[in-house]
Amino acid sequence: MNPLPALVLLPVIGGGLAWLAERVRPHTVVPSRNASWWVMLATLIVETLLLAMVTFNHPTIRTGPWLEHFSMPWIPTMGIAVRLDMDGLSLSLIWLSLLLCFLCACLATRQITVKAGTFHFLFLTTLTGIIGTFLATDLFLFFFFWELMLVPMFVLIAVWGHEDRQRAALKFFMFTQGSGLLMLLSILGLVITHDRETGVLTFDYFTLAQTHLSPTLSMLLMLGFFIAFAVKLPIVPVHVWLPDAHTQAPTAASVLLAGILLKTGGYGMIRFNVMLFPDTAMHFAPVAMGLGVVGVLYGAWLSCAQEDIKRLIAYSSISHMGFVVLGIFTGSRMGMQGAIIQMLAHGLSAGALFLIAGTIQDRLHTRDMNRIGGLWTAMPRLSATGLFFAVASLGMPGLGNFAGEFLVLLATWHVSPIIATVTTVGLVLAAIYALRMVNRVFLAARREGQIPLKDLPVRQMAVFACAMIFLVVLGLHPQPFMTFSAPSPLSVIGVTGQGEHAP
Amino acid sequence: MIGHDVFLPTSLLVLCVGITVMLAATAWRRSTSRSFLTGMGTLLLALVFVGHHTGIAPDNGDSLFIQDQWANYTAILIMFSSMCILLMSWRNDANDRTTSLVDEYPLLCMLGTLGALTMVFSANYMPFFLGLEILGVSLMGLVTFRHRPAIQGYEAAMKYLILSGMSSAILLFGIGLAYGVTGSLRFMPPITIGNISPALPVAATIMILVGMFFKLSAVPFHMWLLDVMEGAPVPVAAFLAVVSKIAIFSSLVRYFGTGNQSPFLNDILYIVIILTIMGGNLLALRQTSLTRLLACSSITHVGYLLIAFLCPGRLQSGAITIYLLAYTASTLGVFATMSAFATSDGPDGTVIAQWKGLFFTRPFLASSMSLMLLSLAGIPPGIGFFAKFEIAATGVEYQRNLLLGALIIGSIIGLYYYLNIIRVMMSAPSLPSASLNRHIRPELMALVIVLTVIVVIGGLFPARALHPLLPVSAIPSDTETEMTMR
Amino acid sequence: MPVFSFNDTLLLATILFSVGLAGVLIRRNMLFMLMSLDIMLNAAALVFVGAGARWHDAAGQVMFLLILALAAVETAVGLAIILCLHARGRPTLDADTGNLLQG
Amino acid sequence: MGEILLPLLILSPLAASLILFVTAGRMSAYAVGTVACVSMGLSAAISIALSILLLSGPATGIVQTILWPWMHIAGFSADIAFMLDRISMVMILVVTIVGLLIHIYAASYMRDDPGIARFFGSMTLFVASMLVLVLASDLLCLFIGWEGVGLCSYLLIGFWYDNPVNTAAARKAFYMTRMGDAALLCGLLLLATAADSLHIGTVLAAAANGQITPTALNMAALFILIGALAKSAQIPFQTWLPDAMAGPTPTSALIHAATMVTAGVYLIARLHDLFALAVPVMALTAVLGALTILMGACTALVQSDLKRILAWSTISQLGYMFLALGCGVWQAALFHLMTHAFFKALLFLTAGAVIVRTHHEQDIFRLGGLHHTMPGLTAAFVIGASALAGLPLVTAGFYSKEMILSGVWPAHFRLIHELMLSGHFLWGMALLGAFLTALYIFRCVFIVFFGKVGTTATGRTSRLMTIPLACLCVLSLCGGIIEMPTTFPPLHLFSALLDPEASHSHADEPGWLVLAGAVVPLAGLGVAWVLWGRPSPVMCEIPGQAAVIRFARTGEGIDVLYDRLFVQPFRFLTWLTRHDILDYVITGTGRLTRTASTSVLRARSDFLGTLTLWGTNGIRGADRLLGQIQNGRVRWYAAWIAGGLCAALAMAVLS
Repeated sequence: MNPLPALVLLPVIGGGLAWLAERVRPHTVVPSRNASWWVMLATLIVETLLLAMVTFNHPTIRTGPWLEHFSMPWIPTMGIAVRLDMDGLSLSLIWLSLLLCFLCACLATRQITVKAGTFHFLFLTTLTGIIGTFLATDLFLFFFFWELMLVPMFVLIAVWGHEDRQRAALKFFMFTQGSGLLMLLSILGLVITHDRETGVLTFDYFTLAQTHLSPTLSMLLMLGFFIAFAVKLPIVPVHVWLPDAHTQAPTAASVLLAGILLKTGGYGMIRFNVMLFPDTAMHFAPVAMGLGVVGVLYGAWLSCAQEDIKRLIAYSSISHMGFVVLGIFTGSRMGMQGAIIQMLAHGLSAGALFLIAGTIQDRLHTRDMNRIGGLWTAMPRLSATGLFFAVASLGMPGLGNFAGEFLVLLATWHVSPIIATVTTVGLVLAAIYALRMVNRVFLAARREGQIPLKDLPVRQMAVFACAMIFLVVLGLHPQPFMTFSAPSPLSVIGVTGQGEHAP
Repeated sequence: MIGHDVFLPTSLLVLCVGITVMLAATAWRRSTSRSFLTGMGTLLLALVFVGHHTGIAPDNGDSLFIQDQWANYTAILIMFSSMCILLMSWRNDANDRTTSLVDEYPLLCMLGTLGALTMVFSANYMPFFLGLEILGVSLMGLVTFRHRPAIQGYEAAMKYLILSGMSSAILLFGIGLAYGVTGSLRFMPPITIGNISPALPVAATIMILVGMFFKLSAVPFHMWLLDVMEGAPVPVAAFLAVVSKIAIFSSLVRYFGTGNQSPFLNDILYIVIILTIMGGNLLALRQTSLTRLLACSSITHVGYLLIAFLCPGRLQSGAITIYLLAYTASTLGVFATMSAFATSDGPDGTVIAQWKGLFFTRPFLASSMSLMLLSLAGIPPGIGFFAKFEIAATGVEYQRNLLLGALIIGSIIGLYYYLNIIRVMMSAPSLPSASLNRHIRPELMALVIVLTVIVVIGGLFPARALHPLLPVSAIPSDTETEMTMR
Repeated sequence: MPVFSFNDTLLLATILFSVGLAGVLIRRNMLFMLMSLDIMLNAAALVFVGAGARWHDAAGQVMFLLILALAAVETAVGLAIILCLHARGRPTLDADTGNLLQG
Repeated sequence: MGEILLPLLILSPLAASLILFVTAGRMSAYAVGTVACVSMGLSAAISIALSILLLSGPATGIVQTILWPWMHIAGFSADIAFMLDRISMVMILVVTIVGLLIHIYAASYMRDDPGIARFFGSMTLFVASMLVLVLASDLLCLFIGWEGVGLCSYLLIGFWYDNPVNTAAARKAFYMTRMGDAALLCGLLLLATAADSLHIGTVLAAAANGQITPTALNMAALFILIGALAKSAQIPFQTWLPDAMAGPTPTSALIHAATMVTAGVYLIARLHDLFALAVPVMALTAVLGALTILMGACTALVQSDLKRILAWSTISQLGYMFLALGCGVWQAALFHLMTHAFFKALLFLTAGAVIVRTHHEQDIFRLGGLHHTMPGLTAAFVIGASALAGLPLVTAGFYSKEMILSGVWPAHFRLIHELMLSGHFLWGMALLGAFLTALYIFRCVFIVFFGKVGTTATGRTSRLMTIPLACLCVLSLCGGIIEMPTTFPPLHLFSALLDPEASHSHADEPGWLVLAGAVVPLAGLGVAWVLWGRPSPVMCEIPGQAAVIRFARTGEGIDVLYDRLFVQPFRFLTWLTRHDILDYVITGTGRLTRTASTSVLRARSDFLGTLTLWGTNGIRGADRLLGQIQNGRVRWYAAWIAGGLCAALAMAVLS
């Protein structure tokens, strides 16, 4: 039995059950008796077990770099099939997703009291969309999931978000969906070109990778993909949805957005820009790298001027994602690996920071740093955790972000020392914004009239500790992750045939 | 050239009989619900008989009617929609039943359906014209059924009457020209022969096209739709948006065929499509009334459909088929939800602001409404997603770049106003109204559920709806031989 | 043999059609608009008659009859609606004033 | 054996740090202190054991352990690997032993602070990071420690975060060092690109066999130098260190005097082979070092805050080390590093004890005459001051400073063809610095411990605090005799330790050099005594007194002369450095950044807002237009239909 479809479908089924559970047993005042929450937790656990099964079924790489393959006809007349493939990259990103979902489940979603069942349903549906995006190797299916994950996220933001949620949600949806349409055109263009060339109408990733394209057409198609991913990632000129969405979203949704949703952009860039159009991507690389640097600096720069914690973190995400673009488009394996590590590490650090911001907001009912301060006395554990993740996000060596950033910078240095030097300025700015946050939130003198606060309970600390350990491992021992997620993306073209025939 | 055959699709026959029975019943003893039930029964029967016909079609294609897969498909869609609309209006509180009986209402609905079916099955200008007018005149009657505020219904009907009369005149003039040029009433574009100046058939085609555009409400001819739909009762608006559009689109495809259009048509279609998509979307942005917004949305969707119409190719047939299905199901879904929302004393759901906070007070309705709207906007998991995907695919295959641009921009604008409704539903409810927890009428509940299921299942497994149903060419290829014979 | 050639008929029909169209566009009284509509429809009917004569075909005449019926129906329904409008309180027959549906 | 001990050495303080952070204030102050001290004692013991192990081996032997591969990828590889050679041996001994003493001291000093767990957690984490820095055999691995110590420094400077001044100082320190770190990272990237690895041995070998182009080599050296300058608070990065005194005194002693700030020195010493190939950078190092000596000393001369005097003194002393490094005598730099760690730790700890007993009074003019109430501390401070001043023969500072001076004298740099920078000139500057050093530190001694009685001191210095002080006194006095000047009996233990093969005789060195080095501090001491030390109370620089009265009362005028000659220019200089231009630049840049980014934000939102507004207006206009078109009039609609028909007809027929 192939685990991939189960992997994709499980969250949404679990979500449905969670929704039903809430209908059957409506929410009570006691959070621990929140039935839908338990269902969600159970779903996540089963999903994790399943994923663990997949992971440990493959101690050695069996057939090519693709670990699992699943194919089932869907719309035969269009050559569309449910094609799911898993390689190390998708596997590691799915692990990241699950880890963050656990973080959310333990720390954030339990506080939801309004329509908890629906919340969990939507949350898990988003997860389905994300996992599907990571696994799909049929371009239509990929697009399907790509769009699918927006809807529940939109609802999550629009219903459970903060004060200005609806505008933010609308902005988020419009930007990502609009750019998605461009990607749709690119997909179709590629498919039709392939059809004209060979007479075979198919959306299969591996088959399409062999299409011969004229340089102009190739550039156009790649740009379509690129813009969609750039919006999702986001890259600077098209990032404007992100601060609003991240700021206004409920905590769990912020985590999901920053932690995983952005990664789908990076994933897409690796798999569908660089892999599908390698030559064109190289031609385009200078522009993309330029955008990456601008993203790094601009995000960090603006992050320095924010008063709202979540907004600050959101801008820092832009900065970090700039590194990802930079790494991906250096064209070397090193840069790619750096980008992947950076994505994993950023998912953890930004996700955890959003959780901390959410916790603070739960207790203080504000995100304004001018009105928060001196939390260390009241909440030493929370503050220490916050410090840890802030430090991680400023690129402390030994933590995951540094490993990624260093590899990216090194790869960039190979390409252009000047760009790399300019980018290091981003690191200085990162120190400024991260420490600014730490100083204002945790270390400043206590504000007047602050209500007495409760520190994080030990259980939640344990969850955070988990993330910390992952970050440290990622920072000090990234080698397994690198070998793990490395081979598949770069040898796509070579193993095309094998991918199809894999059991 | 009317052959002396009795080739007739059985559905038409069934409908005629049913309508006669209903008429007779009206004369005998008036009862609204019996009328509704008879109508539903007739439609069901007609649905059952949809593949059948009486008599034999003449070999030369000179019959009044034609029955092929395309006709059957659209007929099914039309009859299904009519049933849904009948269901919606059955106990519609907007129809004020305290003052008078409304047993004409189902009768008019049935007549309209008959007209639509006649158009769909017609292979000759004559039944086409008859069907068009039966549909049009019954709609005039139907539009006036709005009782609260009544005057708007009459105004809408008046507007519809004058404008549709005008468009009918244009259409008829075009048909007359075509007849004058070719001497045949066969349902196909006229082709120049003999010594008549080539401008005549062109003018004829254009006039027929304009007539059809009017009914389709493509953009410069669209204005009536908004007013008429707003003035009409909600189910009648659905009728306007779905049944009449499917019928006329089906005829359009049959008339012009699926091949390459002649260049002058191409240009006009190009312009009209762009105008339609942009105009419909921009117009929708300023609407506060949900029915008007849906009217704009239906204008836009016609634009999308026309893209597929203009891009002949392997994908065209599937695209049109699935798009029609998607459009029908989603639009009907929206209207069904609106009907379910309406109360006899409270808001009738035609103003967007009335939907505020629905997500909290009546989550089921809000969810299904959101799903339908998302499907209309072309977002998974609704069927509209795949439909739009197919439309885009046809455009890409034929490299209609300008149209694709319009499609993209239109979709983004469209996304905004569809999402805006969802946003309104998700904002916190303004007043904790006690009357909001009414239960929904069971038949509407069932209808909404069925449509939701169709939309979702169709979105997830669209393969079945992708059969190539379109007529390969409007009339079989013996056209030319016949022309030369003459 | 027809006395008038098809082209002459067509010319006449076009003129009639234009007159009708102009009537619809210019007249503000709804009754006159209905009448102008009838003129337009009749122009179309005339084309059918002429064409039927040209091709010696009965179909044109059939169409003419159908169009006549349509014109009658339109007028009838139109008048009924105007009556209703009047009954519901629309003061004038002016098509331009008192429109509630717009925007 | 060594392979196991090496990670343990780091693990010990790291584990303590983890324990302290995880328990987060649930342990009693006593337990916290115990954990920290035990872990430090453990690592001190391990480092001594390791040193013995290393010394018992062959002269060039090293202890090396590769824990695990860090990043191995095409074109680059790095390992988490540690290496103990003689250079790092010196450092780990300094770090662990001085660290242990300071921890013991701090256990008493911080006993009553509610945040003691956080304090010791940061301190032990600092030691762990420092050890990583010192032991790393891979530059990237070193960078972990490099940034780690910066972080701990940040945490400790801002330890008392209730006062915004402290957190501001902490951030300033971190930002400035972070700039250096970015430069260092660039240097590392350059080296990694050239050598495909950052393993120190590999890099040095690559540099030696010409694998790296001279330009790249110079650039890399320059980048690394910037990093080191920032970490060691040299010109032009010196401003953060005095502010860093906002932290608890043990922190100042450990981090901002004894160990962390010397990381830059250590890094360059470690890469001395690479720097030796980059002559311009070496010259730059030397010149900056010499300038820093003078600048630091002059500034220290006019400070009134006890800890700030010591901070400036640290900057100045680090300048000596950079001077030595620049002149290629890195052994001397390391030697001075070691002795400096001893006596500066001693000075700071003593100052801390003084400050505690005088109720946190740090202004030297409000202290005074303390030798009555605290003779022990006075003795300790005087010992430290003597060592700092380098009083001949009896103090450790003398030997190390002498080694530097004798190393600087013969140095010369051929920068361009004609332009030569002679070591003699630098030597002169260093000597002047030595004079000033003695001057300012004994000014401090005389004002604080002798002279008019200022504040009243209470309490007793606890036993736990005195033990480290005593140990450090001993070290400050005797720590230098392992390396003698050339003219003395040829005892060159330290040089031999570091660089066994090199010869240590400076035959061409004139004999009076040593003499000069010995006399100048004494002169400084004398002048200081003349100015501040004599039992007349007016000689204490009392602000607000008329110059005439002062002149009359002192009867000497040297004060005035001194004021004119030194104080005014130096006050100006101090003024410059206090309200530092760079400080301005930094804060200004910070503010500019804030302002600019705010304004960019505003501008952006304005710009985008305007754009959006236009767009919205356009759409709204179109919308209104559409609304006007859609005016509800049948005739108008009909006109559109007719118009559309005509247009279509025209198009079709005319085309």
